[in-house]
Amino acid sequence: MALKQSTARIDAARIRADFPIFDQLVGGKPLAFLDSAVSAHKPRFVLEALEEFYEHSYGNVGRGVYALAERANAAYEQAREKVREFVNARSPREVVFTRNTTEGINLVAYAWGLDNLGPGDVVLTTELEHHSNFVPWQEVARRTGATFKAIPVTAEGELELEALDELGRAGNVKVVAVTAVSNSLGTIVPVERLIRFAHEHGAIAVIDAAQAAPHRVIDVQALDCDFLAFSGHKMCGPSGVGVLYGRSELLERMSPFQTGGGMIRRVSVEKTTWAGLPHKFEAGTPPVAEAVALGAAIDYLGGIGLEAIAAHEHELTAYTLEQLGEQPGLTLYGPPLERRAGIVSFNLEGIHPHDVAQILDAEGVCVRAGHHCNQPLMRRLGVAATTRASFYLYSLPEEVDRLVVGLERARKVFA
Amino acid sequence: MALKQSTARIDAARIRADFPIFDQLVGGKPLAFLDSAVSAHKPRFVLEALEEFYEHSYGNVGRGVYALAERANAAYEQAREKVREFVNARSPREVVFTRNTTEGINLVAYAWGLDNLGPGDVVLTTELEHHSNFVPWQEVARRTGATFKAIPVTAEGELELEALDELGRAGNVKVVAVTAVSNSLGTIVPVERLIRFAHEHGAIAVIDAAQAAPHRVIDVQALDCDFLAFSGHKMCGPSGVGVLYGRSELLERMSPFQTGGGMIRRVSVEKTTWAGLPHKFEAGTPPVAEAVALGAAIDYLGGIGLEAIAAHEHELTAYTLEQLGEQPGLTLYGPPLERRAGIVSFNLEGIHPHDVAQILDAEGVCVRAGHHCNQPLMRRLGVAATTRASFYLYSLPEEVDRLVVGLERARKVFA
Amino acid sequence: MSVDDLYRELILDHYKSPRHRGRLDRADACAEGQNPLCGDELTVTLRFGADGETIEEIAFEGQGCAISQAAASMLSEEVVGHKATEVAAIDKDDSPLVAMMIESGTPLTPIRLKCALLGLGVLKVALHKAVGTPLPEEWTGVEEVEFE
Amino acid sequence: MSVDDLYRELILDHYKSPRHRGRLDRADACAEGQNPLCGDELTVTLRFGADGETIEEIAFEGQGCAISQAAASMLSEEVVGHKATEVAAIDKDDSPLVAMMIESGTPLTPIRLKCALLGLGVLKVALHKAVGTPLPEEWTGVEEVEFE
Ligand SMILES: Cc1ncc(COP(=O)(O)O)c(C=O)c1O
Ligand SMILES: Cc1ncc(COP(=O)(O)O)c(C=O)c1O
Repeated sequence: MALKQSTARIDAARIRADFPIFDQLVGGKPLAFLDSAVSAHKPRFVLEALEEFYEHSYGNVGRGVYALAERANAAYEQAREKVREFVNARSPREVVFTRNTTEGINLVAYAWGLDNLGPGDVVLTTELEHHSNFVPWQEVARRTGATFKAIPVTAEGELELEALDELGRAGNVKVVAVTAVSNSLGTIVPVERLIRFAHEHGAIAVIDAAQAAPHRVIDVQALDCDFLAFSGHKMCGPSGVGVLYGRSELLERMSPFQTGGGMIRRVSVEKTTWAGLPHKFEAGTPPVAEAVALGAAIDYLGGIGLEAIAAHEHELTAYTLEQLGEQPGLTLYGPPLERRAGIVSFNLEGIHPHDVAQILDAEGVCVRAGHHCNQPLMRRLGVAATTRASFYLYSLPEEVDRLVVGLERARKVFA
Repeated sequence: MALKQSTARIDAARIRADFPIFDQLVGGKPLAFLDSAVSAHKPRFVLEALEEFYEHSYGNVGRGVYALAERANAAYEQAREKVREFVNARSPREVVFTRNTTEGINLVAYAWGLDNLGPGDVVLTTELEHHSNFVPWQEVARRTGATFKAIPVTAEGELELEALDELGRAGNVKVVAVTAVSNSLGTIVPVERLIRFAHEHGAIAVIDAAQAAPHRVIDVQALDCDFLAFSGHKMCGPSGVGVLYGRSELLERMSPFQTGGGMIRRVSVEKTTWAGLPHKFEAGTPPVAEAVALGAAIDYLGGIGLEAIAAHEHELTAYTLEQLGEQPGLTLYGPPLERRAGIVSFNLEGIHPHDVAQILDAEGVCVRAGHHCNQPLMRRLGVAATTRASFYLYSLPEEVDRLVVGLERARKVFA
Repeated sequence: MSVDDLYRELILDHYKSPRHRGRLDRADACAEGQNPLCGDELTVTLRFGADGETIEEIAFEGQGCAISQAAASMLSEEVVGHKATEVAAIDKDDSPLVAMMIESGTPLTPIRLKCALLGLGVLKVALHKAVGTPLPEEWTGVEEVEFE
Repeated sequence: MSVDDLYRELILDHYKSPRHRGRLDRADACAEGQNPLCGDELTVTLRFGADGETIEEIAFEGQGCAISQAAASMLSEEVVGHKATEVAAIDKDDSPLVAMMIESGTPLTPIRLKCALLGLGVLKVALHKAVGTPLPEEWTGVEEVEFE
């Protein structure tokens, strides 16, 4: 998942015109939206797919025999096939629609973890993780009596891979759960290395791709990971839908997570059996329209090209590091540019990130301030919070310039 | 939750014009849509709210300090307040957004059940239940060693309430999980009676309101239930969002279900603590836009009036029972009109429901055929499947007439 | 697809007078399966010839729609005299009812296709259990309901 | 609300020179709390007068944004000399910083309101633990982080 430099360039200003959110002024100012890591905006193409589906093809899935129901079902399964291709899974049976990344990870923690973990086993995650790839493992370890450990990170926010040797020697590692890209620092994690480590020790490898899938090509077969989760809303799709890829051999042997309508084979008071993949993991009415619109988002991103998007973000990140590096009293966090995705975290001396973000907002600049659901990492960095700018395909260098102007204003207010 | 007869009447033909799905011909015919129990169509008002939100206010919730994030957060919390009012909960803290009914019930089964059930305890549900209020209880009983029992139903599909005495005497009932309205037969269940039974025996009462919430007024304080779940998609809201009402005293004492971003107070490798209600139960990015659009659906239904909707459906049901009662070789299932919501299940002698539905589809008539996620009930009725017609505010008597014509055609094809 | 195409004479004939209906005693292979969408169930029993791999007798039993029942009936006529490996290799588009619909230019919709393939699926499960031929993908990992 | 309204002199003054800053030894009541959105933390310690219910001394300690720190500082000035029951009854709109913003016609947005109310919330938790006054709704059921 190293950054693929590509010669393709995107025209971000033109792309931006596809996103209705930028047609408005907020507080009298155009948006400088530098918070795509938390959620991306939606192109008209995706919103139209959503509307079109509700207006012409809406229905529940997998059940009705009438034409409208067949249409809805076909659209839903076609979206699954698009996701399969997007991550290069072997079969659509390996693609489970969830609500979001968080649910994908909880699914594995519950459905795999409750049956396969016990005292003496080690669940390994990292200090870099988003709470969503940290707390579910901590919880399932607590419930099963397993030991929960986190691989430490360096002061620059990269994994201390030397720690692996000792962790490996200590034995009993059953799960390695790691993010592909840090949402706070942009760190691009060498997940291949961790997946190999997991398999060498007989553990499953669970990849949090929430920050990777929207920005860089994912190939689950090349990665050889066992599970991989991401969210639709961070990749121009609607809220309410996410994806869990799972290796079919594992999914087949697992208990279901949630149970109910649509995931059963036969139900009786005495015994219930489960439907085949992927339905076994999709209890109840799924986010049908959302999945269809996520399929449209995949088409949209595919039309532009993930390599080109990553290259664009790389340029913006370089520009931002350069600009911010010159700001007095500003501390930058995270790895060097070569190992960093489009995310830049920093702090201004003497001003709390919340106040920085508030003052920037008055300039129309949207950034995130807080712990970014990364409290263990914040503790490692010795801060309670940071201010974070993050980019996407519609981000422009002018937005970075407005960020810089806003930071000057913040310094003045707090002077 | 008895049927409130109201003098208000709705103009279904006018209401129908609010729903874009009916603007099209399917297979050259206008839609006779008699499958609202599986999922309802969406009025323009709801679709516009969805689009408006994505185009002007989209953002993640509970996190950003900038204006756009505040707007998204306010819209999301306003939707929660609308739901609170809709079910008359004491506080929005008692309203948890889920994906659907199924998830709401799984949440209770896992988060309450895993910590509070054990060998010797009895989990009580009924033979009337949808799999979504049946299998989660069966599963948590299996995991905890508790005993799983189902209250039997009569041949007319009503609960055998006399069975309660013995079940109560046998003791140790910890959960009573019951539907308010049967999705197969339309049976209106005297849930007040079962909630009282639950509390007399120190059990929690969990109500599946998937088929009730879209059609009749719900008052969780009057009902005095502990949990109540329903789905947005069955009540003119979008897919991907549902609601779990929970009594705050119980929610406060429960472990979380899913864990991750947005539901924590403080995270460290050693110990993690949880956010307050309702956030403790909303891990990860919620279905933000979907919740907002569900709020719009509540406004829409409120503008028409649930009593008027129930009265309209009651009339259609009476008309349908009358019309179908005259059909040769047709068996009707379910209770008498007075204790029945807008759902009619039947079978034609010698023709499988799938075939009936297929032939009806050729006439533009959409009905459901199958077990309706009610296999225990089907077994009780001695059938593998039924054909089911179900109504909503946009349903018209003409659609019932077209159903009758279609049934005649089915008999001819299979003659 | 018009309803008349779907419920053409041949299908209705097989539905009303199913061939190879019932359950064999002393079967060499058997399996039971459901279509979880509608709850339809089929049980297949069969006996091999002396070579232990050629289907000599077969019987289907169960309940379901005209499509699932006729498809099983039509299939039963086709497979007698064929080897387990040949049957396991039958592509879904080549099962008799499905092939007929495709040929006539009115292919089944995905949901009805599941009905039409129940018999073939159950048969492949039975052969898999008896002689180890491959399972179709959609039946792998499915907890098989044991045949009593 | 303009940024200048929000970061008016008084707030910045309290932020830069917080009153009643620190931690009291031999406190009669104490609590610690977080704003889960940003990770801000505040600890309050206080001593009652001879009547065992009037706040005689108070100290806040912690880290956070200007709003949360200034709000705690302004609150600390206000509550000294008041009874626990009186403090427990302070409505959120009446906490000094919040009231000031409302009065000036520039109320805080919901997210910033949470920052401004952290101090009041933690104080009410401390009083609840010490003398049993009511908790605000948003603090009920929250696992209280023990004060070491
Ligand atoms: C009575 C009942 N309970 C539960 C459900 C499950 O609802 P959902 O699929 O939205 O979770 C349904 C819907 O089919 C239902 O009718
Ligand atoms: C690295 C990472 N993991 C997990 C998540 C959780 O995603 P979601 O909230 O969509 O479940 C996020 C999003 O904030 C993230 O950045």
